Amino acid sequence: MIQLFHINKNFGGKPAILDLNLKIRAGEFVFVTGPSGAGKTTLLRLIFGSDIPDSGQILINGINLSRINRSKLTFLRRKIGFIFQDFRLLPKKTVFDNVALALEVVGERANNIKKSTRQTLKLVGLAEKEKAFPLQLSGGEQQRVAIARAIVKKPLILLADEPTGNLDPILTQDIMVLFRSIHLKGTTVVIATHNQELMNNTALRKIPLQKGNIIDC
Amino acid sequence: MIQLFHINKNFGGKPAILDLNLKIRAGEFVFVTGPSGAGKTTLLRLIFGSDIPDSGQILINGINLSRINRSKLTFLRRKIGFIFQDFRLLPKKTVFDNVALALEVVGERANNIKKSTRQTLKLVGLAEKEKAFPLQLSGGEQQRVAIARAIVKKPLILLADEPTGNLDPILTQDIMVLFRSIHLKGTTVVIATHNQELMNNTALRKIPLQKGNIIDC
Amino acid sequence: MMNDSFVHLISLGTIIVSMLIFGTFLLLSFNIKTWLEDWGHSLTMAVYLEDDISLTNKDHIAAFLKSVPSAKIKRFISKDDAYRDLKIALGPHSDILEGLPNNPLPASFEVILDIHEANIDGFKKFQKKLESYKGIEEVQFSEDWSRRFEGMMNVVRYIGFTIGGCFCLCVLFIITNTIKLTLYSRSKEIEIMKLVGATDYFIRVPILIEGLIQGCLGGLLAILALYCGYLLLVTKKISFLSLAVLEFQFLPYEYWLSIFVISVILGLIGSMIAVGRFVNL
Amino acid sequence: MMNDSFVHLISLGTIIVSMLIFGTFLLLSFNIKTWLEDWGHSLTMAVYLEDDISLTNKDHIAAFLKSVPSAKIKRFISKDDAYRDLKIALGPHSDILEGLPNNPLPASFEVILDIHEANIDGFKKFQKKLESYKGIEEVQFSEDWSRRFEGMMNVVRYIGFTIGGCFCLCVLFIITNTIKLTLYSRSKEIEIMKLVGATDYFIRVPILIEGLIQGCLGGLLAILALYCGYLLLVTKKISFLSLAVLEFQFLPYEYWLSIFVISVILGLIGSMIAVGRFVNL
Ligand SMILES: Nc1ncnc2c1ncn2[C@@H]1O[C@H](COP(=O)(O)OP(=O)(O)OP(=O)(O)O)[C@@H](O)[C@H]1O
Ligand SMILES: Nc1ncnc2c1ncn2[C@@H]1O[C@H](COP(=O)(O)OP(=O)(O)OP(=O)(O)O)[C@@H](O)[C@H]1O
Ligand SMILES: [Mg+2]
Ligand SMILES: [Mg+2]
Repeated sequence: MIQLFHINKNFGGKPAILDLNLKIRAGEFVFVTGPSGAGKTTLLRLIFGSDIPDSGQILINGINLSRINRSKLTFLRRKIGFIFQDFRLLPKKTVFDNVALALEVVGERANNIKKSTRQTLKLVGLAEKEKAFPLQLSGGEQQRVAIARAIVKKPLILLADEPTGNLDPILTQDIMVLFRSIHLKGTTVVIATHNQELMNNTALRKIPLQKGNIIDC
Repeated sequence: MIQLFHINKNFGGKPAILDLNLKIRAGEFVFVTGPSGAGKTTLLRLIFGSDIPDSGQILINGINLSRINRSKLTFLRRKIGFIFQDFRLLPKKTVFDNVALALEVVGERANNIKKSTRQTLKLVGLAEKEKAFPLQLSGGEQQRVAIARAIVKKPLILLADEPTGNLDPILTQDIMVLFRSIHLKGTTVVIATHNQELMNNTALRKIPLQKGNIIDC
Repeated sequence: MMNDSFVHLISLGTIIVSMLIFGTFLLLSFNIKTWLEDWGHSLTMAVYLEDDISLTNKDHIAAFLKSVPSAKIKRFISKDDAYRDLKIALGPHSDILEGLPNNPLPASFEVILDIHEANIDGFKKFQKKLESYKGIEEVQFSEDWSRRFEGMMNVVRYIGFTIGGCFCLCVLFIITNTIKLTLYSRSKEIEIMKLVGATDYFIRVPILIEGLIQGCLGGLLAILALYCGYLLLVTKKISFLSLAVLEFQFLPYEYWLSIFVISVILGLIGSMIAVGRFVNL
Repeated sequence: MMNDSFVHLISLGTIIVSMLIFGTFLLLSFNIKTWLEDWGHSLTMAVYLEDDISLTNKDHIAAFLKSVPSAKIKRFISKDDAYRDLKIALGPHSDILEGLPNNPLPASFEVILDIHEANIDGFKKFQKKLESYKGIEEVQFSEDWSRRFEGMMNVVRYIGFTIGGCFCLCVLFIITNTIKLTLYSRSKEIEIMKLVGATDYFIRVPILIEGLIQGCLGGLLAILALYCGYLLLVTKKISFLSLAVLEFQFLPYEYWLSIFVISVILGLIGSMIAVGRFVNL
């Protein structure tokens, strides 16, 4: 369960998040929408603990982010998968190693790492690219590596920031199906996106952000 | 005028562009479409001269890319605006300096640089962000800086690689209007995109790529 | 990938070169120290012989002197030699010698004593033992340099330590900075690894091991290069300049072992300092 | 931005420290060379005076000796002093002096000649001029060290040049590598600038200017640091060790000017070499 109470976040005096209250239930699937600069990425970063709010409290599964130290935060993050808007792949590691890293840091056994990584790469359609380096991939391929790295560890919470910006409509649907299946296994999924197609034909909750706050539509 | 004759480009034995013949007339406005990994970026890079084909000839306004040296290529590039899929902004320069750079390298006068840069930033809706650094911007804002840098020098050819992947539908329409107005002033525009919305309601030519070649639809 | 090995090679090269500079300084100061000590710690002793000494006794004395490791007979000065030496020394006033009935000067052995380890007591004993030999008139030490020398050696040692310490700091600075720069070019990667959930430990350990390996390799190669340079220098010196006044020695093993150890420690400390900047923040 | 100044500070620091090491080496070798030369190039001359010399004439001679820049009166040895010296020198055999009617030794000036620039002819002239003074019995030079000394100085100079050259190369290596690393962390930016249409010239010039400025600054600060270190060392030496046998000099201006020039050149060459790697490819 993700809870935000009266969150404020300013950058150089300008508010990116403004007195935001939000509750996402465990196992929910929500979209965060809004125009460019609305604060979607900032919201996800706050939930991930990589940005610290100027004021307000954030609870993740009952844990108050402002009350835990760096090493506890690291352990909390291992349960969260984050698909970054700019991918954040390691340029000197292969696709396989980039995805496997998410399992290596938690000390998973080498056997399991190999199996899970291969499986996940197959899910996003990159089985053949496992030995390539990120800079040798197309934009959409890089994005799928980022997706694979976030879901390979079967996170409790999946935060996806514009996960289909570089994907064609068919792949977008495939990835959406993938997210739904992960969701069905119990993961809380939060997707920040502009993509109307992604949200078509779903009755899932949408959180429309504007200037750092939720607007009533 | 952009002409490609029997272009082949392999990466590690696998073809990214396969025997491609293409002619884009001066002043034309075309879309390059196709699934992820189809070769859209590679095609644009070949036209830009930052990738060299394994075989075949590319003519840009009658100049054969395989016959010119590095410094001539630099001068040719100054007439081409490229919006990179991954933005390629200079992280240590401000938004203003990133955009102004495109004019500085051609030795434009300081006055003109200031005026043109400000104007272009206003066009993409970033007038207020000119002093920010790229890493302080949202994904969509970064993308618009990349767009501004490509169009500020009023290029003869504009190559845009997925220029709206991080933009919301309204901004996407704004940018599309911008491209159309540039096109009306005589610039050849080539846009590689998955975005159906971008291509809706237009009778413009679409070049559907698949596995490195044009398919007949 | 290639880029990474480029960075590794550069920091390895920097370690090698830095340790080479440090080693060269050590080599030079070690040799200068040795030369000074040899010069300062050698005491000249004159063993004056009676005029009527028998050849056997003279040989006995010579044999005894040769048997003492720290003593070396520089030359034997016969009565005539001594007379000639004095005449030369007196220069234009040698006429004063002409007033003398016959040559009053005794023959003597000029002996160089190495007082590296020995102490004053040891020499007194040595002198007593010598004087017990038949045919010796007197044993005399030359002016005592050791006190004046001690002062100078202190200066030299002081300068050496100060500058050696500064060199160590400089080398640490250079190595740390190089490692910092290599990590700086990887700081984005480190950040990403932390975002993915890597502990500090997970990031630190490989970097420290890298620093350790680079320190080891760098130290070894620096010593090797130093030795090659030494050989080249010594060989060239002998072939070019026939006159080799000073013997140029290589560092004894304690020294080059310490170069190695210092290199390893610097590699490790360097990466520890550097890693602190990028992992903790 | 902050990160960039961090990189600049590191390469500036590396230049300073490298040049400091080089400067220290220069300072040491300059002083050692000076000491050796002072020792080797000083010739002792004895100016023996007639027994019945008038005080005026003696003063004239002293005044003349003082007026010659390359000569320095070490001490005046009176007849009595000379007698005592000889007695001490003869040691147990001083009884030979007792056979003499009265003190036959003359008084003398002991003069140290600096033969740095002078040649044999100059000294012959000097000797002639001296001997023309009234009251001088004879002028005598001590044993001639210069030939043996020349050989040793060649060795020292040879070692100094070789090692100095190696140091220069090492410093060049370190500086080049540091600049390479700083450019490596900016190689993506350089690539982007080229994609935007920047000429090599446009990219190169600022980097070269940067190297030049860093070389200038680094050289200046290194010389300053060296001078501070020198002052500290000299002050401490004087206060700690009352016995200052050797005079420790700072580098004359040609030397530290050359440190500056070398630093500037290294900064420039370093960035030229480094830039080649990233701009041309
Ligand atoms: N580190 C930062 N420093 C300064 N300003 C920032 C920083 N990060 C974000 N901002 C600003 O905060 C606002 C919200 O940014 P955010 O990245 O959350 O937007 P977003 O909703 O993700 O937009 P997009 O859809 O374009 O990615 C933007 O105006 C942005 O410029
Ligand atoms: N430098 C490279 N080295 C190796 N393979 C490459 C390289 N660049 C591109 N490729 C491969 O070539 C194919 C085409 O890539 P390209 O970037 O042109 O695709 P794209 O059409 O732009 O896809 P997307 O829509 O995902 O950006 C991909 O399979 C990619 O993995
Ligand atoms: Mg965003
Ligand atoms: Mg692409």
